[in-house]
This record gives sequence, structure tokens and C-alpha cells, in this order.
Amino acid sequence: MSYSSTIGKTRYSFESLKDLLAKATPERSGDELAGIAAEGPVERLAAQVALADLPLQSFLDTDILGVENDEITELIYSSHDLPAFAPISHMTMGEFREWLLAPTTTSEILNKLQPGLTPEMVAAVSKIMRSQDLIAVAQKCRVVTKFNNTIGLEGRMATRNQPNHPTDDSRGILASAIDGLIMGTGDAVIGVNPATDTVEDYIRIVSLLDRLVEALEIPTQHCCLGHVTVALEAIGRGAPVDLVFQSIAGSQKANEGFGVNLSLLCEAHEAALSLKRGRIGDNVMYFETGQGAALSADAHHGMDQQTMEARAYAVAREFRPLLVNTVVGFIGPEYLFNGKQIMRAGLEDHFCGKLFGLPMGVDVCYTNHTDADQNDMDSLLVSLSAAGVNFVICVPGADDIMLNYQSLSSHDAIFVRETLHKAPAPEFSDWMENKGITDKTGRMRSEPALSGPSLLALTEAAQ
Amino acid sequence: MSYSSTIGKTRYSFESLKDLLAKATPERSGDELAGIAAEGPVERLAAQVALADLPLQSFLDTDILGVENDEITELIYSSHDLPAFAPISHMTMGEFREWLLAPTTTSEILNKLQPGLTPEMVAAVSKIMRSQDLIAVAQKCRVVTKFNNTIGLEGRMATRNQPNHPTDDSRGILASAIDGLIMGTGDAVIGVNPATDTVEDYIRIVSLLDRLVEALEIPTQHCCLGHVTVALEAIGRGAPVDLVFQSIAGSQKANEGFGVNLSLLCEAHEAALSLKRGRIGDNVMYFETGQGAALSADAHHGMDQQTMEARAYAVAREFRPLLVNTVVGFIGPEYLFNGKQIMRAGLEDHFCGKLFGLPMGVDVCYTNHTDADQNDMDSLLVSLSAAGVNFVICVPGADDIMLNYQSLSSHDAIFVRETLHKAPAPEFSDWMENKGITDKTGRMRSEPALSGPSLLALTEAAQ
Amino acid sequence: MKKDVSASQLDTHLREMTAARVALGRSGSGVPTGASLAFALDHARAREAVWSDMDKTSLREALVFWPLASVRSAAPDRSSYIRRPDLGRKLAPETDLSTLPKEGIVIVIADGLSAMAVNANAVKVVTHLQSLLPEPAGIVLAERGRVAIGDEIGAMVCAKAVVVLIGERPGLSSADSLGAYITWSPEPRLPDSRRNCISNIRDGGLAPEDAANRIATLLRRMEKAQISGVALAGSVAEQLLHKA
Amino acid sequence: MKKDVSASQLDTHLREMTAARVALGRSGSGVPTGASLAFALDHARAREAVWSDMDKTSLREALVFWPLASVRSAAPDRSSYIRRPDLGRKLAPETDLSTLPKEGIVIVIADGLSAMAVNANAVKVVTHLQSLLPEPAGIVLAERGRVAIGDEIGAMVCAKAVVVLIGERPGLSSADSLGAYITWSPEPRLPDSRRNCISNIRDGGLAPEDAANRIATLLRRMEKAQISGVALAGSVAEQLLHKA
Ligand code: B12
Ligand code: B12
Repeated sequence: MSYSSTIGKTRYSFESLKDLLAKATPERSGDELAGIAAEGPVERLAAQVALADLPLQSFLDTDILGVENDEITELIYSSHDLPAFAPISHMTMGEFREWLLAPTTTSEILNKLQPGLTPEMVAAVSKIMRSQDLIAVAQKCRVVTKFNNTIGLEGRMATRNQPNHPTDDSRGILASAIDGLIMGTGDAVIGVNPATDTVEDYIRIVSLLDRLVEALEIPTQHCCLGHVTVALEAIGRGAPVDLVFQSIAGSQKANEGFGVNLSLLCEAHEAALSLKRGRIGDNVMYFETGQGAALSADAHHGMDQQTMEARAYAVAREFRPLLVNTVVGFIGPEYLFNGKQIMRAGLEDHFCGKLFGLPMGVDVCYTNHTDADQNDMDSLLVSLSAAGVNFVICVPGADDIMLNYQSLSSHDAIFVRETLHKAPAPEFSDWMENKGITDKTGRMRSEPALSGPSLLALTEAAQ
Repeated sequence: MSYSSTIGKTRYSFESLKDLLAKATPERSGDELAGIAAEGPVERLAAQVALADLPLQSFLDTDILGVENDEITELIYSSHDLPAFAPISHMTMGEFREWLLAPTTTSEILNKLQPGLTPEMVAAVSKIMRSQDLIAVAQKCRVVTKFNNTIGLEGRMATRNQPNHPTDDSRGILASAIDGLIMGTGDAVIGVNPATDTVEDYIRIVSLLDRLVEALEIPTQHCCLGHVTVALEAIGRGAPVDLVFQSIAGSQKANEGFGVNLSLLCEAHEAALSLKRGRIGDNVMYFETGQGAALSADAHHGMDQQTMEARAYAVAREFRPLLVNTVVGFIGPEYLFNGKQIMRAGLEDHFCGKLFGLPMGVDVCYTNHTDADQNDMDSLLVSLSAAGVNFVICVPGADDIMLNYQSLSSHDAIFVRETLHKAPAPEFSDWMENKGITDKTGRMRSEPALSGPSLLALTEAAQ
Repeated sequence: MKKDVSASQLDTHLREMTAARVALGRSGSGVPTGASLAFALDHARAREAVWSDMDKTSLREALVFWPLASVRSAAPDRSSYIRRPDLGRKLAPETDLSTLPKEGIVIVIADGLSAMAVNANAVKVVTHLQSLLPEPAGIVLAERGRVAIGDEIGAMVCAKAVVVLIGERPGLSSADSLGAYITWSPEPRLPDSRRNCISNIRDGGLAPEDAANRIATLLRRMEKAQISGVALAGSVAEQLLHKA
Repeated sequence: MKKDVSASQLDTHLREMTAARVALGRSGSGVPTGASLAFALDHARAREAVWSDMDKTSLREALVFWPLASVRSAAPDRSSYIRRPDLGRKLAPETDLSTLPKEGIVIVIADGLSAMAVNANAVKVVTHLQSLLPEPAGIVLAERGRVAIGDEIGAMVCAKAVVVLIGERPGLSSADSLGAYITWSPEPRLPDSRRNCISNIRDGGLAPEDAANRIATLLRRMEKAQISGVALAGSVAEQLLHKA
């Protein structure tokens, strides 16, 4: 198989499919850092043209990453479902893009297709799609998951309430969680990133969140985003663990850098399932991913960061997660240089995840060493809402005082509900109405009944 | 009145309200070119803080532009309606922003407020608003206008079909117009920018469009975007002129640079009205504006380009136009440097125009000397759709082969209808269904009945 | 998407009728992959045209028959030229135009936003235009010039009129389109309403010879009226503008 | 928006409980103007912190009691440092660490993404930590360093362990947060799973003295287990990781 195209009078050749994928990727600082990006716009176009002409079948004929004994590669090929692939097996990448956009390709058809795709195919097709295409197709993909409520239904967008605190102080966590709840965030999960890494802290945090959820009868789930090994230990000690979290990436080596592998994740999945805590469903895992994670661990094996990211989705899908989100602008300008690159990557990740069958959310965010600001986040949020993102992340006032970056604030969630007309998860939506946070039409009340003495008591009790 | 604020230990002073407005403007190459921009982010914030604390009343106490005998300034103050201003007269700019965002400030209230505003107030408040705020408030403003159909209704977005040709060739114009009609664009107007400037060409073009509209019984209006003097001459000679077009700007001198003044526009307005061609309404004017136009004519008088742009809206409002659009990315990087600046300016212009009571559209576009691309336009289009823009502009394949820039294509209009769920003007929507372009649900048919022999005949007839 | 006979016939027709991107087809709201990539490639190319250079050697050779001077605007390089149109409208300080005839017509060839346009079309327009003028016009090659640089040049040589041939911003489908801006009695800081414009000069647009004819006609009308711009176009404009 | 008594009491409570931006109020979906501008100002400031410099003079003075060396990473300047983490992980070619003791513990103070964090907190952590160590550790001031630069430094002085004190990326509310990354038996190209981390060290976060205590405890556990990283944290991790 040769990878080449001719532009004007110049012939461009690409040494491997991996090289072709990297060169066909929209401008991205991480790929430049890795030294694998196209030299300029014309070479990039040449790669995209070559990619568009490539038969989908060629993605099955080669081990694209080309690394021996990578368990993610093994997983990808062993879980690939040939009959599901059949309807598109004769297509080129360019035809596949058109087929995805065609109105005859419905949500049902896309759902059936999903096991027939590989991450590399999905990443590849996104490279020849405009943002608009990514939105239009993603909107057709619907991935619904359940634990204590239902996430991913049409016309809805959930939020993770992320009440982080720099020293994991219980009262501090509670204050931020309540701040978000009053504004109606937390249906995806109330999830704390711990600053500390001990099992004791982990257990304290999940217990705290569990009491909060119980006291206010919130139809949602909670999570402490510690390392999966800590979660296992905590489960062993009988802690009330709703969801088990882990950061994952697209190569075995990258996952080892995170201190995990598939069998460990499997163990964790089983442990979480064994608790049977989900009232209406058993999607018990929560994963985070993000372009650049593998490269930053020097575990990208010369593959572009966006394809690497899509490979992480193969890991995620294996464990039927309730939630997956890319932390798109989280790592920094080394990987996504500015607001524009963050926006594009966010839409790509969401599209790839959804097409691959994941309950995809996005942490709409940026760091202070990146050339980006709230206006960029506003654009990304509006686009993601149009694309039908399952959930986004909210922190008080958009400022995470522990992770040192800006995500969305609960105000943004109100904007999504009232201006973009997306409702929260149905169970949570009912809860908001019952608690007097919203009125019958789903609009915020100016004085939520929830902000009364009950909450005061709660905050005083926690210590 | 002094204009100052203190940030940390530094006191920032601004020499005039005009200076304050310029320094409070988000980063923008045009203001840097004019030498009036803030030195950096902190000075910009200082200006925004000072601006937020300013009473609205101070916008009425000073002649902000400070140019003697500027007829636009006179128009602004003479048309200002004090009783309409009363509900907000006690507010600071910061309070005004909050009031605009409050759910109690409904569409009806905003409509009544409109004559009580000045362009400078509207521009000022936009400077302390995030993109999200601009979207949320604009969505509440509704401006409905009529000629042969109804533009600006909730949940709808119209399109201008812009069939330009480098030599104004009749068949070339017709081909592009038909290409757009088959995809359902043209409810705002079918409007040609003439490459030539003679009255003969003008008359030929409007006659051509008139025959097209009649032959296909399209419930819409047409326009040749020649100079207003040419339009007057053509009307004098009995040409079928639906809408009279003119580019306008925010100072008398800038308008003189365009070869127009208020009395000339008034004359044109009356001439157009006298034809009584509108079947269901008498909004007969079409204006285009765009940040940078005044500065490029050296007629900005030291005022920032965004405030100057808002002043142009005072001119427009005077003539009850059917359509107004900012050509936001049209002029180039001298005024809006990249995709990010174009997106921000597009949302500002739309917000200011709407708040000021204009039937605001946006030419979502960029030039090839600007650092922008289709992905930026996708973001802007999605944001504008959320903001409830009245119309956008479409050219075949997004490439205007006469004006040398990229606007939207008719495909984008289909995206807006089918993914963002905005319908065309109701009369046009019915027409599309009748002609078999769309099915009963408003979705495109794969083989529009319209593309049959009737169109073939039409193209053969035109010569 | 399948099309019936008349639909595909219509597509063919439309494509014959214009160079615009008509009848692209679609898949849902998406532009077909081929057309979408072709668009992106043309964009990459058009962006390059902005950075192209005037081929002064060839231009000088082709225009050797007439008095000719070379000048630069006050913009020191191309990237500041793009961001600073004010500099592109001014001449660099050391400018010397003493070799040019005075009080005649002067033709300025400026790169503008596409030197490719000048390289492709300027010579044809000038050669034909010179043949139509009563006496040969002096020529100025202006690097990094905007339209209004003609005003200062015209004033320096006390020109009756200045004809600026300038590279229009490059389009996606044509990166070589030339604009002609003609001003009677040029002097610094004139508004654009004092000029007339003929645009889209290129093969596939207005043919260079036709453009020269139109310029010559315009110049004759200007000479007669002793004015250019909006005021020239029609009596309506003038009357109304001066009534206010 | 008006609030009843308990609501505003709740707001006060929430604000007392955390430094996060809670109880901001709102107008529709909008953050109130004051809070919105304060946010933007903090953003402008945090962006400046990224470009702040290590105050080497003061640091050297305060750390004069211990063996000390200064090094630079391979990143030539701050803007390439930001875009090229690979360079920030490598030492500049001419690096000399001969003045440092070998085979002990080495403390690396690196500016990371906020030199302000180092300037504010590093001395406090080091001073307290030294008092807890059996023998004084050598100190390296590393300009434009990333976490992994400690591996190469550690290997060069054959260190038992390296403690990297590094400026965390500046947050909106705190631009001076320090992170400590501790690695047993450092050598180049170790994965991050081989380190342990203590983060958010600053007043208002984890107090510098407490951080020093935790680092000392960690070092003792590492010494005992002769390992650091995920494998140290709990037996579960180790068992599961090596079972596969
Ligand atoms: C950009 C542009 C504008 C911008 C100019 C601002 C700017 N700083 O660039 C804006 C939006 C303000 C504009 C306005 C108008 N324009 Co115009 N514009 C163009 C465009 C797309 C590109 C010009 C270009 O590349 N110039 C080259 C660069 C290097 O020159 P520059 O020095 O940077 O820019 C100067 C010229 O562009 C000039 N200019 C721009 N338009 C016009 C129009 C006329 C009649 C004149 C004399 C000068 C002029 O103004 C600029 C500042 O001095 C051309 C189409 C084309 N393919 O060329 C149409 C074009 C030249 N414009 C046209 C027209 C009709 C107008 C208007 C009269 C529209 C109206 N009805 O009000 C107004 C008035 C212009 C004026 N100043 O008098 C016609 C001219 C037709 C003709 N043969 O006379 C053209 C051909 C396209 C069209 N049909 O709309 N325009
Ligand atoms: C950025 C970041 C990441 C990035 C790192 C990639 C990168 N190139 O920067 C990503 C998203 C990959 C990441 C992942 C994880 N992180 Co982290 N991360 C951070 C963060 C927000 C900033 C770090 C920073 O500014 N470093 C300074 C710069 C100058 O250093 P650098 O050399 O450029 O970057 C290196 C370090 O950041 C290091 N690193 C990042 N996270 C972690 C975590 C651990 C345990 C270790 C040993 C190293 C490490 O990896 C980078 C590449 O070498 C901190 C929070 C904070 N306030 O500091 C959390 C933080 C350090 N991470 C944390 C955790 C728990 C993790 C995970 C273990 C999460 C999980 N359950 O899987 C994973 C695994 C990390 C690993 N590599 O082993 C915790 C550590 C808690 C603790 N005391 O042990 C922190 C404090 C926050 C949190 N609670 O989530 N992280």
C-alpha cells in the first residue's frame, strides 16, 4: 500500500499510514512538538487528499501503531466486529465521510455501525471533516447510560459538579458542591479530584459526597477521582463508591505511565459492579482522556495526538462507562496552542467518542499558560451543545482553585438550559423542580427554596 | 466627569469617554492601527472597570465623538427618546449589563427600551459582556420586518442569496442564483453586488432578478447593491427596484467617503417607498456596515471601530430597513486580525444592532489575507444561530468569485435548518415545500422537483 | 446522491454558465469530500498569493518604452504592510520622482494584496492604455502600495489624473485579479468617493484590453467634467449630495 | 436579585468555607459584572505569572547553608520552554554538578510554570525539610525546568532520591502554588508512575511546613521499600499491575 497524492505538479508521499494520519491532522502544537506534523498547509492538504482516497479496509490490514505487544492495539483488533463493518467495508475514507453526513444514515444505523469501527478510522475521518461536519454527525449519535439517572438523552445536557479544594478540606468541598447544586449542576456526577492520594482521604471524600447526595435526595452519582488502585483499596474497606474513575490513554506504555493496565481496569470494573449501587443502571466507570497525554508520557510511538486520543476510547468502551470526557484544554499549549486549537480538538474528541459509542462529555477548559479566554469557551460550549454533548464540567465561578485552570461555571449551565434550551437529565430535572430550584417551565427561580435552612444545617454539620 | 479606576496600586486615567471606550474594547487590530487601543490586558481591564461604574446618564451629557457638525451625532441626540430611557436612567453601565441579562427583562421590555438607547451606550455595554452574554441578550431581542415575506421571527433564520459575477454576466448571475434557490437560500433577498457601476447594468441586473423571482413565484425580494445614486437613477427610469441598498458608516465624513449623506438616503428611501412594490410590508432599505469602514476612510475621529460601527446603526434605524448586515470579516486583518477577532466582532455587531432595534444579519466571512478559515466560520455561525440572527449570506460553495472573499455556502444554510433547527421565513418555507425542495418536515428532498425542466428552460432563456 | 437526467443536465448547465462553485452536490449539509478538500487547497494557495512579490525585472523590461520610476511605500515589510494600510498609503521618505514627466497622466502599478495580479495583467492594461492616450503617461512601480498611494504620487508630479492598477485581494478561485482606481486632480487625503473604480480585471473577468478601453473613456469624461468619483457617475448624486 | 435572610446567610457561609468563587450571585445566566471583571483581571495577572522569573539571588542567599548549584534546561528561552516540554526535561549541555555531594538526596528547585511559586514557598519547604533529613541534601536551582529534569540531575549525582519542588501552572486565584515530585532512584526517562506527588503547597493550600513533613515521611517509606510511585502507594496497585 502506498500513501501519496499529487497536488499541482508536486507528488507527496507518506511513509506509513501513521505518518499520513499525522500529516493530515489540522494544525496542532503537540504534533509539532512531536516532530510529526505537516510542514505547511499544502502538505497537510496533500495528506488529506491521500487519506480521503484510502479504502477503509486498509485500516484493518495494517497494525497502524506498529508497536509489538501493545495491549491496546490487541484490544482494538480483537474487539473489531467484521459484520458490523460490512455496510461500509467498500468505502474510501472520503466516501465514508459523505455517508456519515447523509440524512439516510440515521442514529440507529450509526449505533449499529459502532462495533465495526476502529479508533484509527474514526480519527482519520474526523481529519477530513470541518467543524460543522463534526457537529452535524455527532448530533445524530446518541449514547445513553444509566446509574442513578439517565444521561445522554436527546435535547439534554448534563453537568459534572466539580467541587475541588486545594487541601481536600471537607467543608471546602461541600461549599463548592452546594454552590453548584443551587444552580442545578451535578446530574452527570458530583466528582472531586483529590489533591491528596491516600485511601483515607479517598474514603472521607466519597463518604462526604454520599451523605450530601442522601441528605438532599439527589438523583445522581458521586465520585472521587483518585487513582484506580486507591479506589480498589477503598472498595475493599467498604467505602460507598458509586463510580470508579481513571485517566486513560491510547497506548500500553502511556497507561503504564498512569499506573494502569487493562487487567487492573477490569478488576476495578468488577469491584465497582459488585457493589450494585446503581439504582437504575450499571454503568459504573468514569474515564478522562485528553489529547497530548500519551505524548507527554513519551508513549505516543510517533502517532499523532488525536489518533492516540481516539485509541484511548477503545479502552474506555471496553468497560461500559457512565461517563467519559476529554479534558481538552487542560494540559496546556504544548499540546493545543490556543483557543482555536482547543475548540477544534474538543469537537473532534466529542465526535470520535460519540461515533465510537461512548457517552462523551467535554471539559471545556484552558490553562493560564495558553492563549485562550472565556470567549473561546463560550464558542466551544455553544458548538458542543449543538453537537449534543452528553455533559460538561462546572466549577464555582469557572475557576478550579486546586487544578489551576478554568473550566465552565454553573452560570454556563444555566445559559445552556435557558438560552440553548437543553434540559438536565430527566430525574435531576424533576428534582430541581421539586426542590424549587426551577419553576415548572424549567427556568431558574430567583430564590431557590433549596437555599434555605436545610443547606445551612448541612454546612454546619460537615466538619 | 473623570474617567478612572484603580487596579491594585495603580491608578488608570482616561482622557475622555471616547478614550475610555477605545481602551475598554477587546483586542482588535483596527484599534491598534488607529493607535487608540489599550496597551495591554491590565489597562484594558482598568478601562472596563471604569466603564462599568459609569452612569448611563453620562452618555447623554457629553458629545462623545466631539466633532462639530457631524450629522450622525445630531441624528443620535435628536432621535433619542427620554421617556423610553427612563427605566434605565439611574443605572451604571455594569448594572445595565445585569439588567439586560435578567430574566425579568423580556423581549417586550427590550423593544420598548430601544428608542431610549444611543449607539454609544449599546457599544459600551457590549464591551463588558462576554460572548455568552451577547448571545443570551440578543436572543431576547426580536426585530421583525416585511416586504414580500416576514424576516426575523423566532426560531427562524433567513439567507441572502448572493449570486455575484466578476463581469455581471446575466447568465453567470442566474446560474449562481438558481444554485442557491435549489438549496433553499434567498428568503432575505436575492442580492447581487455589481462589479460594474453603470445605471444600465443596474437596470439589467434588477430586471433579470425580477424575472427570476416572477418565473419561480418566489415569495422574496431582490436587490442590486450598487451605489444609492445609481439606484435613484434606475428608479427614475422605471426599473423594478424592490430594495435600495447602501453601505453606511458612523460619521458624516465616513459617509461622504461612501458618497452619501442623510438627505440622499432619505431621498432614496422615499423613491423606493413610492414604488409600493412590497406585497406585505414597506421595509424597503438594505444597509451594510462593518467595523473598520470609518477608520479605513480616515473618518473615525479617534473613536474605536466598534463604537463607530454602532453609530452606523443610528443611520440605518432612521430608514426602517428590511435588512441590515455587518460584513464582519470582509475588509481584512487590518481591522479584525484573525478568526477570533472576527467571531467576537460578529457577535458584538449582531447584539448592538438587535438591541438598537435593527433587523440584523451578519455576513459570516473572511478574506484570504486574514488568519481565519472555515472552522472559525462554523463556530461563528453556530453562535449567531443561537443568538437568533435574522439572516446570513450565502454564495455558491462559500467562494465569492467577484468580491474575492469567503462567505457561507448554501450548504451551511441546510446545516442551520437541519442540525440547528432554524426554519426559513414562513412564506419561503411554504414555497420550498410547494416546489418540492423540502418535504413536509422541512428536510431537503434528495431530488428537488425544482431542478427539472423549468429551470433548464430558464437558464436557456436568459441571455 | 442519484440525480434524474434533467437534474444532472441542469448541473452541467450551471457549471457552464459561471466559474462560481455551483452544482457541487451535497451529502446532507456537507459539501462532497472532493469539493471540500479542493476548497481548502485553494485557500492555502490564495493565502500564499498575499505574500507574492512583484516581478520588477520583467515589468521594467516590458515597460521600457515609457518613463518609469520605482518607489516603495512607508511600510517596511509585507507583514507590516498588511496590518498597517496607513503606511501603504504613504511614500517612503527618500522617494524621488524627478525622472517622470509633470502635469500629465501618471499610471501607478502597485502590488496591493496580490503581486501575482500585477505580474499577470498590468503590462497588458498599460500597453493598451498608452496607445489610447494623447500623450504617453509616466509609470510608477510601487511596492507595498495601497490605492491611496496614487494620490501622493500624483501630487508630486502635478498629475492631471492618476490611474492606480493594483492587485486586488486574492480570491479563492482567482488570485490574479487587478483593480483600476482612477482619480482626477489627485492630492493627499482624498476620500474614496473622489475616485472611480474598474475591477476584476483578468482573463476570466474583465479582459485587460477592455479595461484599458474603459479607463481611457473614463479619463476623457473626467477631463471634460474636471472631476472624478461619485460626482462623475451621474448628475443625481451630485445634486443630492450638495443639496444637504 | 433579592435574597431572603437564610439565602444571604448561606452565601456568607459558603464564602467562609472555601476560597473558591462560590456565591457569586447571578443575573439570568450572567455572572454579576463585578465578579466577571474581577475574573478577567485575575486572568490577565495569572498569564503574567507564567512569564515571571526565579529570584536566584534571594534564593541563593537563603539557601547558603547547603551545597548549591545552578543549572538551566535545554530550553533557550521562556517561550520555547512553554512550547517544548521535551527541552525543559533535559539539562543544557554544559551542566556541571561537581560541587554537589553524591549518593544522597538531592533537592531540585525548578521554576516550572510559575517562578512566583518558587520565590514564595521553596525556601520554607527546603529549610524545614533539611531539618528532617538524616544528612543535608544538595540543592539545585533549575531554570526553565520541568518535573522530569530531576531524573537527569539525580542520575548525575547518583542520588538515592530526588525531590523536585516546581512551580505549578498558575491558577486564577493562586499563582504561587508549588508542587513536590519525589522519585526514588532517579534515572532519565522514568515514567511519571514512578514518582509521588504532593501538590498545592502554599499558604491557603498545604502549608510549606506540612508539605516538608509529608515529603520526609514519603522519603522514609521509599527508603524502606526501595521504590517510589504507584507501586509505593498501596499493595493493591503493585499486585494488580504485575499480575497482568
Ligand atoms: C474591500 C472593498 C471595500 C471596502 C474598502 C475598505 C478597505 N479598507 O479595504 C469597503 C467595505 C469599505 C467597500 C465599500 C464600498 N465599495 Co468596495 N470593494 C472592496 C473589494 C472587495 C476589494 C478591494 C481591494 O482589494 N482593494 C485592493 C487594496 C489593496 O486596496 P486598498 O487601498 O487596501 O483599499 C481601498 C480600495 O479597496 C477602495 N475601494 C473599495 N471599494 C471601492 C469602491 C469604489 C467605487 C472606489 C472608488 C474605491 C473603493 O477603498 C479602500 C480604501 O481606500 C472590491 C472588489 C474587488 N474585487 O476588488 C470592492 C469594490 C471595489 N467596491 C465596490 C463598491 C461599489 C463599493 C461601495 C461604493 C458600495 C456602496 N454601494 O456603498 C462602497 C464605497 C467605497 C468607497 N470607499 O467609496 C465595487 C466597485 C464597483 C465599481 N466599479 O465602481 C467593487 C468592485 C465590488 C462591488 N461591486 O461591491 N469596499
Ligand atoms: C497537568 C496535570 C496532569 C497532566 C500531566 C501532563 C502534562 N504534560 O502536564 C495529566 C492530565 C496527564 C495528568 C494526569 C494525572 N494526574 Co495530574 N495534574 C496535573 C496538574 C493539574 C498540574 C501539574 C503541573 O502544573 N505541573 C508542573 C509542570 C511544570 O510540570 P511538568 O513537568 O510540565 O508536568 C509533569 C507533572 O505535571 C506530572 N504529573 C501530573 N500529574 C501527576 C500526578 C502524579 C501522581 C505524578 C507523580 C506526576 C504528575 O506529569 C507531567 C509530565 O511529566 C496537577 C495539579 C496541580 N495543581 O499541580 C495535577 C496532579 C498533580 N495530578 C494528579 C493525579 C492524581 C493525576 C493522575 C494520577 C490521575 C489519575 N487518577 O489517573 C494522572 C496520572 C499522572 C501521571 N502521569 O502519572 C494529582 C496528584 C495527587 C497526588 N498528590 O498524588 C494532582 C495534584 C491533581 C489531581 N488531584 O488530580 N495530570
